[in-house]
Amino acid sequence: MIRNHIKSDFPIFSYWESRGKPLVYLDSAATTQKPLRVISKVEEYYSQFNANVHRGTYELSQIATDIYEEARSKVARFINGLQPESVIFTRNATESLNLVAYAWGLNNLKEGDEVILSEMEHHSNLVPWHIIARHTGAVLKFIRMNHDYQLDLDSLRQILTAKTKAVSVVHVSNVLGTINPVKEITAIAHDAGAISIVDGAQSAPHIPVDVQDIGCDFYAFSGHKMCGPTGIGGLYGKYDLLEKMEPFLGGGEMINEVFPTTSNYAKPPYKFEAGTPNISGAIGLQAAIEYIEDLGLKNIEEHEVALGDYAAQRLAEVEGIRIFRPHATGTGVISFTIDNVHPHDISTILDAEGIAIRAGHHCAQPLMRKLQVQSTARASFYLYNDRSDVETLARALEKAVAIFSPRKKANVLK
Amino acid sequence: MIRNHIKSDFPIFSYWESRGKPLVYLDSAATTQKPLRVISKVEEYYSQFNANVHRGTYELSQIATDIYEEARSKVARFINGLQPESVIFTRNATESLNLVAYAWGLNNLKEGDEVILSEMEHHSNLVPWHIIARHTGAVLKFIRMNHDYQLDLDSLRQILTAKTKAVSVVHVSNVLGTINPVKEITAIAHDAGAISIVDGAQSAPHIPVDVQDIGCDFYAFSGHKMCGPTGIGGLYGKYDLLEKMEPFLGGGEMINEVFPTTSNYAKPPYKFEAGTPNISGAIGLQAAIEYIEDLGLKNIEEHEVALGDYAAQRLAEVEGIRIFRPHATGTGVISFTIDNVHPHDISTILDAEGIAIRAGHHCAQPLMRKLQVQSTARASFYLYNDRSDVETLARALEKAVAIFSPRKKANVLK
Amino acid sequence: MSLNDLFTEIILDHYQHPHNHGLISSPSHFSRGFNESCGDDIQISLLVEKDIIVDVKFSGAGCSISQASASIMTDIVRGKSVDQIKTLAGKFYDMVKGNEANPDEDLGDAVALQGVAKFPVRVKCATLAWHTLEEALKQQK
Amino acid sequence: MSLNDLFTEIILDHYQHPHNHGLISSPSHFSRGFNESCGDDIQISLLVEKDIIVDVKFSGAGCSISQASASIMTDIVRGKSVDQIKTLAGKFYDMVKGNEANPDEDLGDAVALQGVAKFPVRVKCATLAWHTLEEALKQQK
Ligand SMILES: Cc1ncc(COP(=O)(O)O)c(C=O)c1O
Ligand SMILES: Cc1ncc(COP(=O)(O)O)c(C=O)c1O
Repeated sequence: MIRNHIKSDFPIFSYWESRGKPLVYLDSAATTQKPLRVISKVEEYYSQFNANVHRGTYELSQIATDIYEEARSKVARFINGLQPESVIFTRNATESLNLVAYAWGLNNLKEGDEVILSEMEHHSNLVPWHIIARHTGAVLKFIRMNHDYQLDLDSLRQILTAKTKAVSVVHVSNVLGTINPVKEITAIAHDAGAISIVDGAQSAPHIPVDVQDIGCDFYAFSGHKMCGPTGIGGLYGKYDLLEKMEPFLGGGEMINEVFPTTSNYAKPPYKFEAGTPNISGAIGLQAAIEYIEDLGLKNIEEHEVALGDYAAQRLAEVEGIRIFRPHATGTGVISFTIDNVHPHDISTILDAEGIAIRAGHHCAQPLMRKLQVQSTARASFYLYNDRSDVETLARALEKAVAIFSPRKKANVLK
Repeated sequence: MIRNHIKSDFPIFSYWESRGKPLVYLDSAATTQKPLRVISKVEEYYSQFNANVHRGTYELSQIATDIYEEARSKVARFINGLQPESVIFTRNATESLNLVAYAWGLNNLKEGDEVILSEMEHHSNLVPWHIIARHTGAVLKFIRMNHDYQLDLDSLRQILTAKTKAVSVVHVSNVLGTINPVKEITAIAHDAGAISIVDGAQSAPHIPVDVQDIGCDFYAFSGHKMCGPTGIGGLYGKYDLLEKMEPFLGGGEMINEVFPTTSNYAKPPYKFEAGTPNISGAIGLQAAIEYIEDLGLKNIEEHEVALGDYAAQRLAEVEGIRIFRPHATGTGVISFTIDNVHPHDISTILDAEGIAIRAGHHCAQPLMRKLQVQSTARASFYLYNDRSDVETLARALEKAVAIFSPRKKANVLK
Repeated sequence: MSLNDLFTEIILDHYQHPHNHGLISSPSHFSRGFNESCGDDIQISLLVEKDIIVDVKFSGAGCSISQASASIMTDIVRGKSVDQIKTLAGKFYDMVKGNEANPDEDLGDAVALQGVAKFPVRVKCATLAWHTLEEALKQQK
Repeated sequence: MSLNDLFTEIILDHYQHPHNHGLISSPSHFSRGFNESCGDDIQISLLVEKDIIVDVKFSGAGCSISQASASIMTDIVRGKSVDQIKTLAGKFYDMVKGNEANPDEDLGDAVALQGVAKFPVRVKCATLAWHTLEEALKQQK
């Protein structure tokens, strides 16, 4: 159970409340709001301990280094990574996936090799592979999605060949909320001698994640989607794989010896963290994880699924609505369209009521084509949402329908 | 002139003062301290306007987008870039330089092409080129440094050939403080048909910079070295060049249309900003620039040069000291060694007095070899330092000498 | 901000019953425009003779504002010269960005989009058709 | 923290007049260790016979702590078995990290480095020689 009045942990809600425009924030799949605890931690860092990390030879720098490395350990424990050194700090899930595509892909893929993705990927797990495929001549293939918006593992087995070098899939879909069986997918990939990459941008914030149990080789996520600051994300990688890999970005921190025309590299994770990292971001992320853990990820998941189920049921009453949500594994993400009311117009009408939802392709254009829509509206719930938010949403949607139905319009607009 | 009591703008100084351990912070070339104004701006963003940018279809997201884009305009004006769209937000100068090396280099360099760097580069402007040279077969060459720690432009003219495709040099050396004639270097590069890249990590914070006057094609810098947050930096690029370039990281925001196996890209700067950016970082950077501009960059520069000159003179009195600082263009960076006292030991002795300096290779190992030292100690001054900091430094150095000189030791250790 | 100012009768009418919808079979000019942020997609085909737009059609998909704006635009620009269109587009941008409180009467039905000025997130939707038209005119076919 | 605890007479002595400095001409084991953060560089060459260190030398450059620690280490480990060295190294790490208030007497002169525990930034300097020694013993030559 998530405690009542949890919104009061998040200053942004009181800010808008006090201005008479209460915020019904239903766009947490895009980015989440930040609890005071996270904001204060960042402030504390800059006001007390700010210094560059690792290279310092004085106490302040040692303190900064210690708290930065403590954040790394926290992240590793959060996803049950074997050791802190298997966690690389990045800007966001997108950079994490690019790191794998470039550092692993550019050096391990050759012409004709195959990388398998799925039909429900976010652009962040598509475009990096387009780039690497162009450079290496590798071929991309796709796991199909079935009618309940689930990945069809038979289709994965069918397209796997001896040339398959990697299988990279989204853990939880940002459009459908589908939770994919990444443990099974990883096992299938490994059986075929391919590595397994998981885009965890929508799982780390919402469900308990255990990378050792999944068994994947890489797992990517973003801090800003889990109550943390912007500009910080992570990549978990199996340590021996990280050790064997070429680096990605070159620069300070990631080297051992540098000569004019060659260099050799530090050990992971430093090998992959070139330049001054987002120190305050890492520290804020630790505070965010502590906040989430205090609430309990199981509780958060239950809370969101319950809200999602309730919303699916309540929204089904809206005239002309079509909901894209799997029956089998629904979560707190609801994408939908309404006949004759474009998602962008829905969003504007909701916005006028203080409700923030997203309308668009959600960085998943191939999935949109598969769903045969140009865009959808999406409400995504997080730990700070409650049933009254769902009610407000449903009523506003009814208003949207009325506005676009000339017969009813006169009655709703004031 | 920098006003008195400026340290009170920076909460970290009062924090340590109030704990009876005043902080003499002389490591601003590594990272600078943050004024309250910057810290508060970040806090305000999270407490009032936090939302994802660009993709939002509601008011809050529009506000976030507007302030994020306003930060971009501010950065562009700060370095006199022609248009906001020529500024790409990155994590730091290191990522900016890697962006150029990968996105421009990987697609424009071929076997035997040449890239010219200099003997005083930071690893961030060396290692990315090592990586790209390995992938493309390009060759790296180096502008020589003369005895006053200045780049020898004749040596540049000598090594330039028809195969030279890029000249990439540091604007202000982080070890020597040398201000390199990047305008002249750019002109020479352009005459030879090569592009010009400037590593501005140590110039943007300290001297007025005008990228149009310099004429360079790319200019890289870090926010955390100029009073801004960690995790934010920038790359200025000439717009037409950015337009012609392939992207770097792939993902959300940077695309136009995505199909399963291909994609086409948005216009710059978005083409180069994949995934959710460091929004609060950009906003904090804007506040930092406003802070710096209020003081005036000319004033900051004069202040630092005066401190540097004073320090060079005062430190020359220390027994066995060797100072690595050009006569021609000294700034607020002083690297030095002391006979028989290793830089790391100097740093520890200073640390015991609350003085933070850096000891090591300063991410410039090839330069260290050129100087025939393994490491140096470095004091770097910024706008919040004053002559009393120099005094404290000089006295502590004398103590260090005494500790390592058995004859004197007894008298200094309490 | 009131939704009434945005979703006017005229807008809804053009959205639900767009004018000049489709493609000209042998256009002299053509362009396609996207709004990455919301997925709007508009194709504009033109027949220009002696600097005068003699025919114009649009197709594509998108929100009410983008589609209605395209529909209204096709009505307005027919018969106008290329130069007149430049001026008109400028006036239109000024109006929807709220730079001009009293829209020019040349804008005709397009004044129905005046309310967009109060909805900054929708400005891009309203201007897409006009930007695409201007792009088409730049591209000699 | 007092500098007296760090820069003891013994440390300064070993730093200024290191023992066993140089390279063994035909070592059975060799390793080179770096401290990226401060540039310390230590090379250790060993002659191991029947599991006993019969000769050991170090060279390289670095701060007083890293060099004195290496010098002291070479004194201590000569004549010890590979197993004994493992135990000793562990005791040394415990001491300089402050995990052990009463250092083992087997550490001999190395107890002069006890003060490092109060200077966390210098722990790496003190342990470099020992880590490099352990690396060398792992690498069969
Ligand atoms: C000259 C120079 N270039 C590049 C960098 C890299 O900066 P960052 O670590 O912020 O990427 C630095 C700072 O360390 C520098 O001094
Ligand atoms: C499934 C998924 N993958 C990747 C991303 C990219 O995240 P970010 O923009 O933080 O890099 C997102 C979020 O937009 C997402 O939902």
